[in-house]
Amino acid sequence: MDVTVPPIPPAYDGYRERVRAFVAEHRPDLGWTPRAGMRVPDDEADVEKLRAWVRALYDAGFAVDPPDGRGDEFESRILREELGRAGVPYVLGNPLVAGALRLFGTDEQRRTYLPPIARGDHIWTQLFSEPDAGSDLASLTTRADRDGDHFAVNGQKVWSTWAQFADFGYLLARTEPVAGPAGITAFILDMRTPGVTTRPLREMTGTSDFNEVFLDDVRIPAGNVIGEPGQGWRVATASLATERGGVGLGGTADAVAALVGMARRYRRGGAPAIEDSAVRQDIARFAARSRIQRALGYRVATKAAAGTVDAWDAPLTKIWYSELNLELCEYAMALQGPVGALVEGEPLAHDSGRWQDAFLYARAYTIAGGSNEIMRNLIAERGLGLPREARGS
Amino acid sequence: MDVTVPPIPPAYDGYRERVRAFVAEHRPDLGWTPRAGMRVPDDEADVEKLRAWVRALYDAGFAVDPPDGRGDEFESRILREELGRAGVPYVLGNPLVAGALRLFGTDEQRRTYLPPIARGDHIWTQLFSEPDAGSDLASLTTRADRDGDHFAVNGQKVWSTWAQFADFGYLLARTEPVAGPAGITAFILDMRTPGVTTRPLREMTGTSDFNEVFLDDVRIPAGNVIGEPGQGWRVATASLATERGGVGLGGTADAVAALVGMARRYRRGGAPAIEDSAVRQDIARFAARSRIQRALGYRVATKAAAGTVDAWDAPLTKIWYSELNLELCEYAMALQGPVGALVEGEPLAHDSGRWQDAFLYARAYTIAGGSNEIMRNLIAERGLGLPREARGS
Amino acid sequence: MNFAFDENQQLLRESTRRFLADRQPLSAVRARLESASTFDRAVWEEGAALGWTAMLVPTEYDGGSVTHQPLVDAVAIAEELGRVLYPGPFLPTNVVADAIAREGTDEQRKRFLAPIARGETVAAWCLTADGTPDLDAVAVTASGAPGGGLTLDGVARFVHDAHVADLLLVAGRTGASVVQVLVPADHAGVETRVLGGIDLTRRLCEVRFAGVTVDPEAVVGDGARTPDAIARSLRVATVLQAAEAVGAADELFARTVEYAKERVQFGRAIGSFQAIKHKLANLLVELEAARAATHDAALALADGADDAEEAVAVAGSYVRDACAHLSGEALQTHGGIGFTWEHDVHLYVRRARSEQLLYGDPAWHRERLCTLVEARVPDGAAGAGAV
Amino acid sequence: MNFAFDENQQLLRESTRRFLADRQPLSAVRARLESASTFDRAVWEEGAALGWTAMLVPTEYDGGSVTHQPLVDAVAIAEELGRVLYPGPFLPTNVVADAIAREGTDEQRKRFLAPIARGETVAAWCLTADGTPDLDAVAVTASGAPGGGLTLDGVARFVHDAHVADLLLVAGRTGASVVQVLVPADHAGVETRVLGGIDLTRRLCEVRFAGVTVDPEAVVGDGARTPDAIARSLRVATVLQAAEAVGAADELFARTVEYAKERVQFGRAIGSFQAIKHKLANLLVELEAARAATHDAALALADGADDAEEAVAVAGSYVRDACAHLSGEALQTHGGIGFTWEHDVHLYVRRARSEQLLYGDPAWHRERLCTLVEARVPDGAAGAGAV
Repeated sequence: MDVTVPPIPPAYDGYRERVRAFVAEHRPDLGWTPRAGMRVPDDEADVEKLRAWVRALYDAGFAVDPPDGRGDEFESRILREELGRAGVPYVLGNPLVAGALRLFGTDEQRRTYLPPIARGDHIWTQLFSEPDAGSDLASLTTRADRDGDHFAVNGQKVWSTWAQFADFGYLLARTEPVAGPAGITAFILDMRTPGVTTRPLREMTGTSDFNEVFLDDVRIPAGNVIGEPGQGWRVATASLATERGGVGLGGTADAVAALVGMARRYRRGGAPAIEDSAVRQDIARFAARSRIQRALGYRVATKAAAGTVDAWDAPLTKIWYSELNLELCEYAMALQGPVGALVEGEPLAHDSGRWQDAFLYARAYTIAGGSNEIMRNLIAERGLGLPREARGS
Repeated sequence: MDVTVPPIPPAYDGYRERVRAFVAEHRPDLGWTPRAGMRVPDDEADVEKLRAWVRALYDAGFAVDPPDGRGDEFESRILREELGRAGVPYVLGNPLVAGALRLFGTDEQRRTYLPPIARGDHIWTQLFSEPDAGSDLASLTTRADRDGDHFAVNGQKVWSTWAQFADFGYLLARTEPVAGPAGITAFILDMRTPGVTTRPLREMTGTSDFNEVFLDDVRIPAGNVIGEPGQGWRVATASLATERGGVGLGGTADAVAALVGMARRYRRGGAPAIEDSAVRQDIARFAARSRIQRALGYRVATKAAAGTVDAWDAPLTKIWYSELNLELCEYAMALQGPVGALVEGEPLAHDSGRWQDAFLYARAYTIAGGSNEIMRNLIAERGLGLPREARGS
Repeated sequence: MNFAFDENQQLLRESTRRFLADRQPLSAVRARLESASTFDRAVWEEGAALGWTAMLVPTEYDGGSVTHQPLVDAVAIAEELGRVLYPGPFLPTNVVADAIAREGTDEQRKRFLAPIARGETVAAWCLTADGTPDLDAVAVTASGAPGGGLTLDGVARFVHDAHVADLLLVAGRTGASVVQVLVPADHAGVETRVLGGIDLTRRLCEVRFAGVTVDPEAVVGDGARTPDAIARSLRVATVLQAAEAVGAADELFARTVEYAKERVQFGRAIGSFQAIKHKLANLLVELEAARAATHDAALALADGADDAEEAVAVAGSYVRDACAHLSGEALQTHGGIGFTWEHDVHLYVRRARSEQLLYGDPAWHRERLCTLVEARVPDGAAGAGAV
Repeated sequence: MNFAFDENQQLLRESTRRFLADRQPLSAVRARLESASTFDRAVWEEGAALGWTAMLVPTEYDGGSVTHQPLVDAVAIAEELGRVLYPGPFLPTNVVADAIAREGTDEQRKRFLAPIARGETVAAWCLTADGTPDLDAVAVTASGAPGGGLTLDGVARFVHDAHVADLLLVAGRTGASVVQVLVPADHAGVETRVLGGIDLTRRLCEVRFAGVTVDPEAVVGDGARTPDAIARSLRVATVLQAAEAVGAADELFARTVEYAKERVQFGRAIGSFQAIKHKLANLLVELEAARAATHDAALALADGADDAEEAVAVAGSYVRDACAHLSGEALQTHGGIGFTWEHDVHLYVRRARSEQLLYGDPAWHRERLCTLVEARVPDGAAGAGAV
């Protein structure tokens, strides 16, 4: 057993200095406050600043995930640390399609689309869910009818991240008039194609991080199919599993440290809350769950490297993270006492209301990308081999 | 709104004195230690002592639940209080059948069977569950075939309380060869009938409070049917609902008080646990749930009196009590620290190991009489009108 | 025994429900969500005519309750107000009315109670600077002024509805003790600011006092009784708040059950999936327990029962935790649609989370509850044990 | 990165599993449940030949591990022992071996370690009178005896497997400090009594010392280091105990899944009901989290990582709570059959509940964990806030 993270050699100090200097010079000055989660700026101007920032990083050789797959391990760690500290997004749009292209795309598709994603030149959205196909994604009804060397697409999508600013969409549509997963095909859709209408949704957070997308006789070249026609469910499942695994990778150790800080500042029973045994027990429970999250991550990474991933690994990781995240936010608000009821914009709010925003956004993790109820089905049915739930008629 | 319990008038002091004197004189000296729950003595001798005790109470006019239904409210309260303090059972066997006879029995059946139950002359058991019909009681397969003025019964029953000492059994058997509830009939079975074999089960508590009962060509007179043939499911459902409601009536206030006592005695972090804020929060949680249990009881009693009981009331009460009881036991053991691992017979055990026994027995409440999973189905389907679960084929 | 609203209370509840459905549906509140105030004064005055602010006011001052248990009557109303996330000052106005009725001088009762009962005067209660019920956190000083009056300086925060109040009941510190005084909200030196809160349907405020001098006649009650009077007001607030929370939870639960019956996924209503059925069954258990706890507390407080404080501590801890939890599970059951701004479920989530933390948070009430339970348990109650 | 047992550890685990299935299945333990001892010495000696007691002993004393992380090797074994609720003194013997190997004199190492490694000497650890890890609860006094030795008087309780031990490591109080001494279990004045415990497959004991005089050479380690040495032993015990708990939970979970697939009610396998599916999914989450926490702690302790104590506190709190909870839910899933004496599930429930309370209960480990986390967090980490 070994999970040692080797210390970064002193020889890399110069690299870190170069990154810091670059960030200091190029970090965009946004009108918008980045928040927890996959969040989208309010206006085009900020998006353009972010594109310029990602492009500058890429052109300077500071790509976190270089499209050629090469890259120095230590440089990559330094880069992530420093860009994390910068507090500005350096991945734009939903990168879900990258996994799909790597696994199922043609060489040409990979060459055409992967580098612009890394360079911030292309922003992508996913066009998966529909108003009547949420948990039951395989019941989607958006049609893509073959018409010569094109497909004509009609239907409505929802929960499309970044779609209001996206250049391309990763689309699932039905190419065969059969029910269920069999007739679904994955496409690359140029969002500027006539017939594509995007309408930002406003979510309970008060922000617009998702969109509705209406597709009205949208023509897609046949060459934009990812994988084979009818293979779309496999393509999507593989990329969603990657996303679910990814959900668990957001660390929660900083949040636990913040709880300690709050417990020092706010009071309970006439003394700092950190002296209250009940608060200490609660903080310890969160610290344990946070550390276990990291250990579960080590486990999954080990299994991935060995090719022994179980069907339950991704859903288990998603459940663990999303519930921990939600409860951390709830507890942070409770620790703040009445201040917990104050939000961004209110000068008295704690830490600019970030916990309240994170609390409201937390349901994106327990619902989106397959709700936790669906995750439990996956664990039970695919992981444990219990009988499948019956479909209705 | 009114839940006032009127104080007992001083004029009843003499009655209380008479009860106390009677208890002091007649309280049986048992070889067996009464424990939490519906528990059964180890041997016939103790059962005979208990029968004599209940008979003496009855003959002296100290019947808690007089068969004529009359009785003074204050006398009844005093009697329950004093008999509770005596720490010896005063109800023998499973009285479930009494509700069935009151609701569905003939006048003659009521006259014949109800007074001997109250007097301890008849001990009853229930013959409901079968090895393959637990949660799914309606799938029971014990057959009762009509043969002239008798029925011939064949099958196997399990989880029969007090059966090893019972005079009569409240039996469910199938009189029609159809599946499900329709063909079931309720019977009065004289346990001394040839062909009845009783084998005590040993449970995880180490005690034998339930039995297996084998029925081999047992002949029951047709007059011993309760209600009509084929009506057995209704009879049983009505009496089980009574039992479930009854589960909630066991108070938990004494248990909460005992937690306070334990928290004073045992230590946490170098001081009495009662000074530990986490323990105080936990005790308060239990105190709240205990008081809410009482309030839920008031609610159900009010609805029962008004004839407005909802389908969810009995299962909700059962879930509330059985989970509270289990968690109280678990918490009591945790408060004791390592002493929590010691059981009856060990001199160092806390309070003769009653909490450990109660913990092991607690699953009788969460499983028997319809598991809590079945209770949740009842709430959802009958209470909230959600679609029924599909049967398999 | 009758552990249910009696006939008159049921009539009161039904008339309140009909009135709100007509005059103050949640859609009407929604239209004002992003305004400075969500309060509709016309609706409030009509509500007052239905008795909203009369229950805790004696009949000689135009008050009157429908039963001999005014607080239970008020709970019947509060549940209905909670159901539609009513944005008005029902809770603080009734708390202040109760305080004046119990502690005020005859003169104060005459002057303030009738206008409150008639809906003309809206009242708010300024207690502490941090929103906790801890008297150490009272941050308004009340120093002696020429002529025997008091001068108030300082701040109170997390004050329900102060932005629409006409009258403020203000706790102030005089040396080591605390007094309460009545101050017109438009008095010079009083400044009210609406706090940016997670609850969009009801407002919390900060109220600042700068050299606000009042007559000696503005002082409510006898100084030595003030901590008890404040404790009483906290109990009333806790019960009314619990009732609002139960009403909101009841409405949200009913909507969630309906949604589960209608929403089809995998070719079946999602309410036919056992995971959803059991989730909803668990929520019903919580909801009914919360309702029972609230009625238990209302009854005990209305009757002046010995254990009323214990019952209130149960409500103050269990009910708000349960209702906040229920709101989150209702959201989860709704899935993506519940995550949208347009859907009402987040308004219930926001209300439940905000209210959870006021008038003593659940941990505060549990600590109190443990103390009360302890006082009842004699030494030696643990049973025998030898180690 | 390799967060999994390596090849040699897997072989060790598999050979242990095969051996136990053959020589010490749970049915064999069951046959002795109501005997004074459930321990089978022959099995123990064969197990020692497989390396059960050699991992933490240096090679020069007949010890040896299969990897450079002996504690991880021991964890691989402990999981298998836990799976069959193995009743023998694996945990205390390894804890004592580790203590002697790290703290003992050369003479002590020579004399005791080889017999332990070969399975000839069974060891137990006598720490406190109340079973807590609190050194204030050490209730054996070690007073100076003529000739420089020590005389032990007092009692230790909740001692794993002392009734079958040959050698006792005993904590004793000398004035304000604590020493540890090695005492043969058959020494005059040592009296061992098996405690009546809820765990039927493993025994806890009370050990009394009355005028037990030992040579100065019996003292283990330097006095000033003893509290640290005891803390180290507690960490080793916590990790091995967590590993046993995970092994037991893994086996019980697998049996519960099988039962859910086989048991038919309402014409369907109960495992086809979504409530059961989600219950089992939740238990798998707990089980995998417990396993990850245990391996994380074993690895950190084996590597002497800076944050090893933190990792151990996570295991000591989360793992035992999760495994105890899992055992109860497994019982609930089994329904009536699980409630019978004949079914094995209650043996797992009993073990899980008993172990949960030893070597520091979960609350003790959480308190420690909070302290460790606090130490890492600089002041001002809460973020800005103004009230």
